[in-house]
Amino acid sequence: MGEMIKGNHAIAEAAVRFGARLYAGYPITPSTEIMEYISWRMPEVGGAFVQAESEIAGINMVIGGAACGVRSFTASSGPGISLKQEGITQLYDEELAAVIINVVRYGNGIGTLYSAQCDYLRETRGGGNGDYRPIVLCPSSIQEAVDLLGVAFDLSEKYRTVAVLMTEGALGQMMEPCDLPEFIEPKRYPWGFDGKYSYKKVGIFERDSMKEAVAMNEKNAVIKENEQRWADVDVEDADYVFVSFGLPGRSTEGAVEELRKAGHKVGIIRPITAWPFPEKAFEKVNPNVKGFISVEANATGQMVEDVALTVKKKFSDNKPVYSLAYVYGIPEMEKIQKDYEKIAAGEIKEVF
Amino acid sequence: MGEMIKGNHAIAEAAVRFGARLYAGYPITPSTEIMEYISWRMPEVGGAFVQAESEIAGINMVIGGAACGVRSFTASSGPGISLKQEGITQLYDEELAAVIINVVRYGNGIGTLYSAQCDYLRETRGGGNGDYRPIVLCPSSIQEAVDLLGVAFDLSEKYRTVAVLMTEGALGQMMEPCDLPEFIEPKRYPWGFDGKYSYKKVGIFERDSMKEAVAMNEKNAVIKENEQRWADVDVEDADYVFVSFGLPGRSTEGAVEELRKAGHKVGIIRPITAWPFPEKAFEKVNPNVKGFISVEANATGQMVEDVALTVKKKFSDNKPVYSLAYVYGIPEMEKIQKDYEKIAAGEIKEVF
Amino acid sequence: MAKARKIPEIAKKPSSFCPGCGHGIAIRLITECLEEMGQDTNVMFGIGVGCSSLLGGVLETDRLHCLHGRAGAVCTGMKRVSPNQMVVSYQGDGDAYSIGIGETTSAAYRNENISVFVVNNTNYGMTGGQMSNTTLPGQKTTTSVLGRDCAITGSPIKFPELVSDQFNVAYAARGAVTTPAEINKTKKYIKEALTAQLNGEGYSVVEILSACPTNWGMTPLQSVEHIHTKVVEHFPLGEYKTREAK
Amino acid sequence: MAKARKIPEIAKKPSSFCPGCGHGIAIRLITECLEEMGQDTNVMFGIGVGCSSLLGGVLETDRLHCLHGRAGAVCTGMKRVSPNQMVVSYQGDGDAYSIGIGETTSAAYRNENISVFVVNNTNYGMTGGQMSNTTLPGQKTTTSVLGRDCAITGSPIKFPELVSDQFNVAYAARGAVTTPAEINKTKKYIKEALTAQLNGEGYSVVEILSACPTNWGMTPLQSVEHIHTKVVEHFPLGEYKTREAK
Amino acid sequence: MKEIVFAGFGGQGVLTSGLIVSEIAVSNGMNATWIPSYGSAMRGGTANCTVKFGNGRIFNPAQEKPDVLLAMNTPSFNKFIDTVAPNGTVIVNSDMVEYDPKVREDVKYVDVPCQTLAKEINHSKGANIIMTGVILKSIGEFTDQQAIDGMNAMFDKKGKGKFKEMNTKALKIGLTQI
Amino acid sequence: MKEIVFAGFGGQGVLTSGLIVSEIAVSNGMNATWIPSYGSAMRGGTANCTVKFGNGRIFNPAQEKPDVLLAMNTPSFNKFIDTVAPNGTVIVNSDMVEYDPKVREDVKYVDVPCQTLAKEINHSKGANIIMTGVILKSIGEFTDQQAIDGMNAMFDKKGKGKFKEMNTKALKIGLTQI
Amino acid sequence: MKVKVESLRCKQCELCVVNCPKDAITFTEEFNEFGYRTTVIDDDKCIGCGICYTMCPDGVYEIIGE
Amino acid sequence: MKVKVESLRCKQCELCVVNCPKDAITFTEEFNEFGYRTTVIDDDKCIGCGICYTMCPDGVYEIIGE
Ligand SMILES: Cc1ncc(C[n+]2csc(CCOP(=O)(O)OP(=O)(O)O)c2C)c(N)n1
Ligand SMILES: Cc1ncc(C[n+]2csc(CCOP(=O)(O)OP(=O)(O)O)c2C)c(N)n1
Ligand code: SF4
Ligand code: SF4
Ligand code: SF4
Ligand code: SF4
Ligand code: SF4
Ligand code: SF4
Ligand SMILES: [Mg+2]
Ligand SMILES: [Mg+2]
Repeated sequence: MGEMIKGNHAIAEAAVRFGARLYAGYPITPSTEIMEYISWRMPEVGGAFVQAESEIAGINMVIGGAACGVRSFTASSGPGISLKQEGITQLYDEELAAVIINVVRYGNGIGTLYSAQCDYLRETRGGGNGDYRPIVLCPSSIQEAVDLLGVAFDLSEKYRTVAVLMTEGALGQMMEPCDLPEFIEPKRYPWGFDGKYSYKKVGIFERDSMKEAVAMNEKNAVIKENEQRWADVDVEDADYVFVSFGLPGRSTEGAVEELRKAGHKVGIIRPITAWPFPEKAFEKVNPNVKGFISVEANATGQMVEDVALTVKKKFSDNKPVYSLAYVYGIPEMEKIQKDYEKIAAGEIKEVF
Repeated sequence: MGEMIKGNHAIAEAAVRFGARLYAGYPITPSTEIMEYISWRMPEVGGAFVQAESEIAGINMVIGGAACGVRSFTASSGPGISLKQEGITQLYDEELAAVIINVVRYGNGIGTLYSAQCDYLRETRGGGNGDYRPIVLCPSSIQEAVDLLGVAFDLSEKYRTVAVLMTEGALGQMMEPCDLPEFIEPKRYPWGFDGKYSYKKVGIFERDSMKEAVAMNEKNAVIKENEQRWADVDVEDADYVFVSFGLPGRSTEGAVEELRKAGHKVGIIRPITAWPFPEKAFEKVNPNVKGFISVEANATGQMVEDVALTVKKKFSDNKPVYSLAYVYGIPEMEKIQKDYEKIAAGEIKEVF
Repeated sequence: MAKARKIPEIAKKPSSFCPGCGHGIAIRLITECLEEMGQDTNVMFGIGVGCSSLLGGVLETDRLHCLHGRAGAVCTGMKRVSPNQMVVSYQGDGDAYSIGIGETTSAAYRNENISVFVVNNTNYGMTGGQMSNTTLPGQKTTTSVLGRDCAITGSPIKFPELVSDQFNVAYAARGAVTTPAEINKTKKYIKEALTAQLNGEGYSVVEILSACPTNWGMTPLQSVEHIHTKVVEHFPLGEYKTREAK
Repeated sequence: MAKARKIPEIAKKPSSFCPGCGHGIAIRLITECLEEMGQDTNVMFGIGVGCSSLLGGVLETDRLHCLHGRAGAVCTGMKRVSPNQMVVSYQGDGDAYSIGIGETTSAAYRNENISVFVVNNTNYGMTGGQMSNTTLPGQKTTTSVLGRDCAITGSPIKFPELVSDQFNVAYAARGAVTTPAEINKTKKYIKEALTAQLNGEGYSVVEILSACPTNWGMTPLQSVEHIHTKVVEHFPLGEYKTREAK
Repeated sequence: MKEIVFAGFGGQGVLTSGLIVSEIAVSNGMNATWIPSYGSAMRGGTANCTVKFGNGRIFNPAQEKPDVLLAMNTPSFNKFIDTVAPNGTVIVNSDMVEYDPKVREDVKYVDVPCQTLAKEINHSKGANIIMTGVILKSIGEFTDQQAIDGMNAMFDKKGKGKFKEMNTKALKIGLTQI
Repeated sequence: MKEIVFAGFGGQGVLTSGLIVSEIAVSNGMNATWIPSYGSAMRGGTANCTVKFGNGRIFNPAQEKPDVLLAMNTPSFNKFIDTVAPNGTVIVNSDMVEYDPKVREDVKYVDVPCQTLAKEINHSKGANIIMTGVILKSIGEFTDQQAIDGMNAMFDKKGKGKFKEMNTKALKIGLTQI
Repeated sequence: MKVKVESLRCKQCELCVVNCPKDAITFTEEFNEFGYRTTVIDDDKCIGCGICYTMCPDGVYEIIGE
Repeated sequence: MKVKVESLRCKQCELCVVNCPKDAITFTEEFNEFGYRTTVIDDDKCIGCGICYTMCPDGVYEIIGE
């Protein structure tokens, strides 16, 4: 078991060890410690750190680094991530590999500093123009954040796409023991610029959008088939299955353990990839399950849409889907248990 | 019947007549004619036109105008709208009324100039941070664009929210006869700044996010209840119901007419509000309908998610939902008819 | 002969700035001027994101918390539809000169008839003291832990100088809120800036050198000393563009 | 004594610029310099959005179509991870000085070791001729149909002057691609800019005054005349910051 | 409902030609749509628009199966010839277009040397108007007077009324070609 | 699993206190989480953190029902007293906090004049360390030596090893308060 | 009394103390609700010059005037 | 021949024609595939100075050199 480390510091150190060699970003709470750590750490390993004049400049510097085939990443929160949407859709469009870390904070507009999961729909559907879908990974512990960061880099390069590590304010700010990865040798991918035009490209006005749409759908299908990730507990015989990710997911895992102890047949699917959504996880679920319960830290219930879509797809009959949206923070295990009881008693109605 | 007029010009003239008195924006094809027209028209009526240095400056100037309670709007396309996401979530958060016109063009990243509907998920779910939901209106003719622009201003002010007129490149560029609205007297809303601090506000650090989340959900519920808009044809006895909006919706209406003539029991729901999605439209549908078919001009099928969610909610059994995503342009009526036949024959499988 | 002096009505609520923070003096000077000009109930503020955001709990005027860096654009929108009200932007150095450099310079470029006050404390105060575009050479911050290396990051930006030299603006100056004498001078600059707007002369900006004891790791008194010995060396005080009407 | 001259290999594909458009000459000069310096197969371009985007069909080098206005940031990212390659940004006046003013000035501010070429045709060419920050006073465009009113919109921005005066950059100049003499001078400026980068001296920029016959509603010859009689009045040609090494 | 595609080089006036036809239809109480094609390639290349008109509702305004194709240059002919409805009409600028009528044997070809005709009446920019006349005649929906009035009304609205006489002359030439 | 809330003014060292406890747990092979509260009000006001530790998996790292509450000032006492688990312990800085024990009669109160004690040993910044000792004793999970070693190891890692002696002294005082 | 002192607002920054031309301001032993030492003015020394008002970032002082 | 002419690329802008110091360039009656008149060089007049190469935005000319 590793040493106590702050989530944001663990992510920053792990990125360096995974061979990332360009970071460009702009400070914003609760993500800033990633940048602060990188600001001295990156030069130590000969990598590039740029404190960008804005989040937009930051993501575009990442585009520059990624265009050269160098592991490049940035981190931000709330409005800072909103500003990066144009850059993210371009990364996808240009098939450049890069990692975006969203340390999610609560709120519309300028927002708050609370930990939350209110960017789910935006991250999974893409807030920029077009049809692109980034890979979205959601850790529930610092160790998982570090491990998934490695996955994020690998997948983004394997599929030439953007990967988002969608973590939460609380996970960035908290500490727990974590084993950091070994150092790997930084690479420069052959599809990156080398000044010699080794990798040919057509100009924007010469592209065939119809063909590219087909290729994009194929790529997405492959990712959906191969890269669904999740954890599950006790879903095979469950009357009700919770679906919850990140820190609320971790808390829900605890609530499930407690509920089971109290004799309730409940289980949980904890999505680790939010896109692709782990549809396969639902195949193991008791076919007679009475309902699914989405637990989230946002105001409106966002992931619940994916839960409902998946339930519709995977079950021949129409299973009810419930939404527990706790706005911000990490829901208390006891609160989840109590709300579960209300659902089982019919006091909380399904939303889909 | 009015005179032939270009979609973008009709929108611009209508905005002036509806009393809009601030436009700020940045050129981008295929929305630019709105701004070009406004550049000389707004000064004629004593309104403010600012050619902003960027889309971000444009939306923030609109925020300034809206903060003063003046009808304010902007228009853009593709990446330009992506850049406005932070501003849009702030408009919602500050409960400022404003109208954003997205003349949708196809593509991720820098994008193309093709007409499309690839921003559906982003517009309806909000591409900025947080949980906000703008009202999204989708015209299928120039007349409807003009009429809905009035609705957009009215609703944005009634509910103190952002309204998006989500039109398409082709609708902006085409011409057809259109009756323009009468001039209405421009107002200055009492919740706008007057320099006297008549309308009190708490500071960002003094706000109660939990209470505001409840209020937001209540407001959204009221909008969902009262503001669903759609057109439908022949859904009561239909075996298959198409769902399609905008110009593809108009083309699908034609395909439905043809298919009916050929003896197929088909109908169509054409959403006019994309958010709130017209769930009520589904209540009239034949309970024994065999399936729903979403027709869209994007690469991945986007509105189909809302169709599936609504079908899940409104029918006790699990009705199949099909996706016809034609990437860009306006699908030909004949193409839609042929693909319908494939669906009816089981050659195209449902996606939900 | 004692002259009565009292915090202006519109700014009399207690603030939550840190002890010795210059923001408190800066906002008092602005509101005093507005009051003296009879414009304190005819004003709207665009407030930047930064410690300036704490004004949300202080100022009792029309005010919008602008998105980070965008006050230049928001104030443009406000002024264009409210030509008869005073429009004031109040921002930090990070807000105005980094993320907002586009909006800030563009408002100056257009000679927008607004008054801009930038509190320059040579760092991003609110987020815990990162380097900004005004951080001094060699200054240690949380993103320049060995001291700012200008060869890589650029040298402190001089905004009043820049707009005076390059754009057609009405007024530009730099003051400091450190000693009674400097504070009084700064107040004069602020009055000039607001007067320029009132007379429709165009864009006015006053940069205000201001202590950030918390992130500088200094006492308030050390901070004042630091401004006089180090900060002004890079940011000379004075007027850079005076009003033509004068 | 005839000297052999031939379009550089990396730019030999035919372009789709309008007849008489200055972009074609500008890009030829840049690629000629790269070739002469032996850097034509050691270069990556950040290309702005605008008629410059048409280079996608011309240039056979590493090149990224940057998002509108962001080439300054993209090139920064490229150069920081590729210090041994030449990094060149090629942008229009709208791209570099309006939407991209933040990224363009910030790269200059940091003295980023890149070369920036801005084709100034006093309007947004690609989108059909709207006003830009370099549009001349009184010039008619689709968003200034009565002629540009500088009292409301600001006066033409002078970027080489701005960066020379305010930032610590390596090289800044303005040329024109109008006559053999001016073209030759402009080529010298471009060579200086690229040499500065090759030597690691920092940021270099050359603004290139260029005809846009299509949107000016002029013939190519009238356009050249217009540049010499009207445009240079607002945008004087010459070097604004010369290399110190020289 | 009628569908017409107007195609040619940029500068050949095909967009205006389409506009004239749509205006005539509207001024005679019909529905009409006019839609240009525009795509990623902006500089150079072809321009075209599709006009639909008729008494019923027009569903899809975009090009589907034109009843009439106006081909002002060879690339346009090649691009659209396959889309023309069976028994449709193809009106060809015979001053510029060379084609093999065998590519579609189920359509009617009308060759008009419109540039030559335009020169003859000293209205060098009137070739598109001449072709508009040909199209209108071939459709047969409007009287000559309706056509002339509709066209002139359109140019008046655009502030281009001063070319009335020449344009009328050109249109009339077109109206007499079939 | 144990849950402890450390609460006080910014500057009273409650975050460090929490860190020490979590480090001791981890260095003795347990799981631990440390989570600060941070919210929109950054300047002034209270600071607090929650530490959980134990041998099993820690699900929710956030504050739920603390077994132990450290209240370094009155606002903190008032804010958290209702959340303490029944039969929990409330450790109070009696130099600063005035309270009515009747607000919760199902918890145990431990009053420690930690600032006075710190001054007595000339370690004015050691009040939080003294309280850490009190907490550790009250939990009873670790030996005194484990506690001292764990704390010193933490400060060593932070490069603050030079205060070892004084900190040890302060911790020991705390450990003997109950 | 020439100056009204609202001690609750004081944050103990010392700016008034060092700038008072008459050394009329000193810190008391009292802490206000937020834990800051507060100031007191020696009315005999004070000349009502207003410098403390000018210097105080937190609006502690009001100069009564004549 | 001193100058190679790739007429297909010509866009008829006239820049070469007016700048040739020897008035060696004229337009032909031919149109290229894109509809532009193309240029021809009078080899007798031409001195191979390269100005046409310098002026042409569209890479029509190649100066052979010695
Ligand atoms: C888009 C966006 N990016 C980043 C932030 C985070 N942020 C808040 S304040 C601030 C810096 C403020 O610095 P400055 O403008 O100098 O004001 P100060 O606090 O120093 O007075 C930053 C980076 C934000 N709120 N929004
Ligand atoms: C974010 C964004 N906004 C707007 C546009 C539309 N756009 C494309 S090119 C252009 C202007 C280009 O002008 P300039 O940079 O001067 O280049 P020119 O075409 O004149 O050479 C604009 C506004 C875009 N592509 N992306
Ligand atoms: S952090 Fe600095 S600028 Fe912000 S309130 Fe504290 S002292 Fe003032
Ligand atoms: S529009 Fe202007 S800048 Fe663009 S290619 Fe044509 S002439 Fe050149
Ligand atoms: S008014 Fe002047 S003399 Fe009196 S206390 Fe204040 S600073 Fe000192
Ligand atoms: S200046 Fe104000 S806050 Fe500072 S010590 Fe004096 S009274 Fe207190
Ligand atoms: S080389 Fe010189 S002389 Fe010969 S054609 Fe060209 S410009 Fe004229
Ligand atoms: S300069 Fe080039 S494009 Fe222009 S006319 Fe001469 S050969 Fe043709
Ligand atoms: Mg600052
Ligand atoms: Mg331009």
